[in-house]
Amino acid sequence: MRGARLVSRRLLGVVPVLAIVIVGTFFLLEASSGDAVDAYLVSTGGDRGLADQLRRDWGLDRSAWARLALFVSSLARFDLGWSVAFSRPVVEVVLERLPNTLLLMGTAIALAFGAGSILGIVAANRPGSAVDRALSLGSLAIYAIPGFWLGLVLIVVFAVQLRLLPSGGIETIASGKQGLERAGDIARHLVLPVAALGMVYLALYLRMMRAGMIETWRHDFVRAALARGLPRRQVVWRHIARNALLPLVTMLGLQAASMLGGSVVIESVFAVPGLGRLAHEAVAQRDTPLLLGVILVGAVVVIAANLAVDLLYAWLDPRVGAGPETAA
Amino acid sequence: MSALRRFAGSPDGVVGAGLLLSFAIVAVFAPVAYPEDPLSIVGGPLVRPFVDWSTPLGTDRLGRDLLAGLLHGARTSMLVGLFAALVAILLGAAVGVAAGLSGGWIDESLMRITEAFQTVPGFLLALAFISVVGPSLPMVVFAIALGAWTGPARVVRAEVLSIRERDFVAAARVIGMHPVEIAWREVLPHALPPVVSLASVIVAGAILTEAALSFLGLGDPNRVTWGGLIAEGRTVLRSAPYLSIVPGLALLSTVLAVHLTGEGIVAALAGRRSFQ
Amino acid sequence: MTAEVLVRLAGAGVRYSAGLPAAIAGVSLSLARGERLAVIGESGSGKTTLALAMAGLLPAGSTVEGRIEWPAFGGAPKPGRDVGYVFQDPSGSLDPVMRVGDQLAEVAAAHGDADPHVNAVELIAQVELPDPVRTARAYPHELSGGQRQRIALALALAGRPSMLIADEATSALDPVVQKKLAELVVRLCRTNGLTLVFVTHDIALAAGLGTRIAVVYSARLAETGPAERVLSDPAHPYTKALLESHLGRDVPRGARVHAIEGQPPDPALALPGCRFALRCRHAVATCNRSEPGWAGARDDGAACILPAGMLR
Amino acid sequence: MSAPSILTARGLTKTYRTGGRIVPALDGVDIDLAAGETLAVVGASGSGKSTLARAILRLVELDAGTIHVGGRDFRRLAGAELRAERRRIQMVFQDPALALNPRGTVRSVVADPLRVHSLVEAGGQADAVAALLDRVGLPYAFADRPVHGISGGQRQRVAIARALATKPSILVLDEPVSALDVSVRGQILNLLLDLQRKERIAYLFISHDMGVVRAVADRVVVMSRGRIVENGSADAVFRSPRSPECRELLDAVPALPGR
Repeated sequence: MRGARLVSRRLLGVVPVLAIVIVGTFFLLEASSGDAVDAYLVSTGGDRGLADQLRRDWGLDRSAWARLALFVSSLARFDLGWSVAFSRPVVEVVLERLPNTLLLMGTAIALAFGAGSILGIVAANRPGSAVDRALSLGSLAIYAIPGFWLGLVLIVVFAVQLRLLPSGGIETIASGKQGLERAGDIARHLVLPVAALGMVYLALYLRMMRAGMIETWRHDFVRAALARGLPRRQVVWRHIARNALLPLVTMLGLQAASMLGGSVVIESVFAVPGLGRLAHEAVAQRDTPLLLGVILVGAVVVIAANLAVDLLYAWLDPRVGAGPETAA
Repeated sequence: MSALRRFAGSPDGVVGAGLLLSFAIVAVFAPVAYPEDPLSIVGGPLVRPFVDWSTPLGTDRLGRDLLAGLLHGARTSMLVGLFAALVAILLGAAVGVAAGLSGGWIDESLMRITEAFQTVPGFLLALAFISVVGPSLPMVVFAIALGAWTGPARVVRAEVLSIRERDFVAAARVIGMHPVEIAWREVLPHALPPVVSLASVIVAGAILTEAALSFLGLGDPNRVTWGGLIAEGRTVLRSAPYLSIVPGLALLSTVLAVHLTGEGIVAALAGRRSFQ
Repeated sequence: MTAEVLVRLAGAGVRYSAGLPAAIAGVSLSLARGERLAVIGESGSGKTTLALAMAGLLPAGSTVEGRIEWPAFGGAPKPGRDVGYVFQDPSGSLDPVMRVGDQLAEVAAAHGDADPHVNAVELIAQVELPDPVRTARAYPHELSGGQRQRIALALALAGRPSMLIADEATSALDPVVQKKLAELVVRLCRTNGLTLVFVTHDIALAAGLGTRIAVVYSARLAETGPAERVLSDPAHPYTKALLESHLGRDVPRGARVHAIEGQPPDPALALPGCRFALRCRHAVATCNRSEPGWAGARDDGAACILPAGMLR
Repeated sequence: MSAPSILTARGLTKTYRTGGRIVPALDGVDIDLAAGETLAVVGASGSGKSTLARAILRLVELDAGTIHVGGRDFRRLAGAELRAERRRIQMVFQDPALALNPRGTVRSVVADPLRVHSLVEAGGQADAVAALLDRVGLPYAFADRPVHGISGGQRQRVAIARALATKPSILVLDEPVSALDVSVRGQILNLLLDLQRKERIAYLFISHDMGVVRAVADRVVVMSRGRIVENGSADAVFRSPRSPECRELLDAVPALPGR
């Protein structure tokens, strides 16, 4: 009930945000050289007369406002335009690549979140101890590693030198593997890109969790719980960790956007056929409609992730929705 | 105890600032040490490091000096990092202050715009922006700032909103102080310090984003960049991995130095905020 | 009367860390089973430190001078089991994201309760909250300040301790709520035979609660004794001044009220003499030169050179 | 009550929305304050008394009602005119640690209103600050102390000096002694009583402590859930309270035995 109210309110808030993203994308599209007709003709061929004809048919000879209206109405029909690079509708290409990126991101964020928060709890257990110093400095160093470079180093070490793992792709091509065997193959291919993409976030969550734990330790309810005779372990895990986790959860939504950005380089390094690599291909081939299609779908992914995070947060924190006082 | 003394008392901060200072010196004097264009060919291709002392870190597959590239690359990295962060913070702080102070529909629309920018991955936005306007140093700076200003904007707005409700601001209104003076004297000095502690994260992020852009070939083509060097080395990754690894190490240590300095700044600021 | 002694302090003092001045020093007093001791002092006087020391809850890193003993517990008291502690801030002492019933059950279970969830509801009933079953399902933010403090009280009692320490437990609340809660604390102590230490800055509130009173001032014990004696025949000028500056409902609007001029000395300041001397109407030259000795019995006396009965 | 009213408020109404529920903070409140008198507004927390104080100072905007200060319609004023008129009615907050700019010095706090309203000639500021500090019993040597370097009682004196700087005829005192220690409370109450006797300033004194109210108030209004439930002279209210809310507040004052 609280969740339903929250979702409806959030969905309402999404509308203007999405509108701004769409208008922004439209202007970027307008600013780029060439239009949809040029793009279409590159892949199909045709002369000037056909171009003018198509421009009239597609409404591209009208005013900017009319073109924006056209843009929006085609979006409403899930029409993201034509990709020159692939000679196919943008939406097809994008949706084909989306699952790989979601798999990569989902695995990376889940592992980073789990491992990072647990290591953060460990580090905060005795602030200033050798374990804490090692974890803190280590995480700061990892936090400074450029992900794409880490990817290259991992390839050199694990694929080139040790020959333990594949250096790229999402699965072995034309291996004919099925079911569990195929899943295992995909998992092997995911290890290095997930590590390259997720390591920074692991470090980030570790640092945030550590800081949150130390901060929460100072709260009165912790002192009170110990004074009531609860064992320290129980206080740490059931009370401090649970409260310290809350700010990390709110960060998850924001991280969806930054991770999607990070997947561009990581997918390029590991040749993972995902949304990020698609963005790079679009830029390399000057395929602006395709790039903007990736951005729009990416924005929708981020919005969906944020919505999911809000629900998760509301479930974890009963205070959400109780709401602060506002003037009537 | 002064903020400077507290900074000096933080080992992380001292090490970071020291490192950063030496990188800055390297960046400033790179043209003195290597006055020639770092893109020019000076020796044989793929000379390994520590073999020929005229090119101590070796050469790439065209015979260009890696060390010269590294030193010149430091200039680009630091320049872009600093300016992108500066633009992002100034823009973000301005939006945050405007939203927090004005409230109402101005606040509402500024925040929706901020959310829209947060919804689009900053790196994709930079990619799109550069692919439309073309890669030049100022545009790279602006493209990076475009994805980084939302953080400071939200922090500043939240601070302004909370400070606006404090009693000493109410007291300033009661004595009849002008709203502009209240904003300038009572609110801003308390709202901005949290952004300072955010600055190191933004600088570090900007340096990494610039490197990633150059790695994908979207940096300023007339400048040597660390990301570009790594991309260049990638083509011979199996035979000459040092060409990618060494510039990456330079990148890593610069970013680490920025983070360490940030830890020192946070420690220096921590002492001044309590009021009892 | 030779009731069993629960806690005994002999020249006890506390320093939170080596560099800091003592938060409380030179306290000698004892507390027997069934007594109710009100500790009175203003902010920074060391009254909370004294309460924490009596509860054995001093933070790690603090050092204790002199002796603190708990004869009845055979060693340091077990938190929650031997001593229940209620903190000042009713909103801060509960975990914000856990139902209050679960918090109660958790503590009850930690002390070996076989049926903690049933007991949680009973505890809520004991602190006289309406509809205990429903209240057990509430989160702290759904309760009022007074209700939260009742839950904090129930939590302090969940381990069935024999001693209860309430540290300014009512000061953050409205006077009306405060009064009801203070009455509840006394009632619970009476019916369960609990020993109470009630820390407050309000001497009149203390008067209604305590069988005994201890007054602390600037990290020293100024006076202690049976409540009746301290209130009617204070032996320390600070106690007397506190009594005079109490504003009851019977002090009519006048030109001025009773006030103690000046302010407590900086705790970091080492003074050779009595720490109240600068504000004391009765101070003589020796007061500023040497710290006054203890006059009277250990549990009924004052740190003042004035002869007994002078201030009556 | 024969003295003319210098503060007249009629039908003050304000509602808040909390988690979907609408809570009336003020529900048709009328207030009259005469020159030189102390009107105490008492009530439990949440009764609306603090909102009343802030609404009268226009720190909170009302939904309805009129406020006349010295004959002028205070709610109709805006901009420069409002800021100028604010001179007449000043405020002292509950917690002086929160009500003074933490970066300020005693001098900057006290001199702000002088500067804002151009009340002193160039060069006369030091004398004016010294005079104000003297009125609240602080030595001029305090002027350059940072406000975080002085005690709570001293901070409240500085806050009172700031409020006095514009020579107001009305002071709104929002629980001015409840954050202070008992031994300091008496000093501040005496300071307020002395100032009023000498300068005939009217006090709107917000409090939940009936003991304090007894010591300062000429008249008392009792608030509950945004409404005034009792209104009368202090003597009458304390002798024979009519509303249950008032009786409850009176009963809550702890009494010393034998007094």
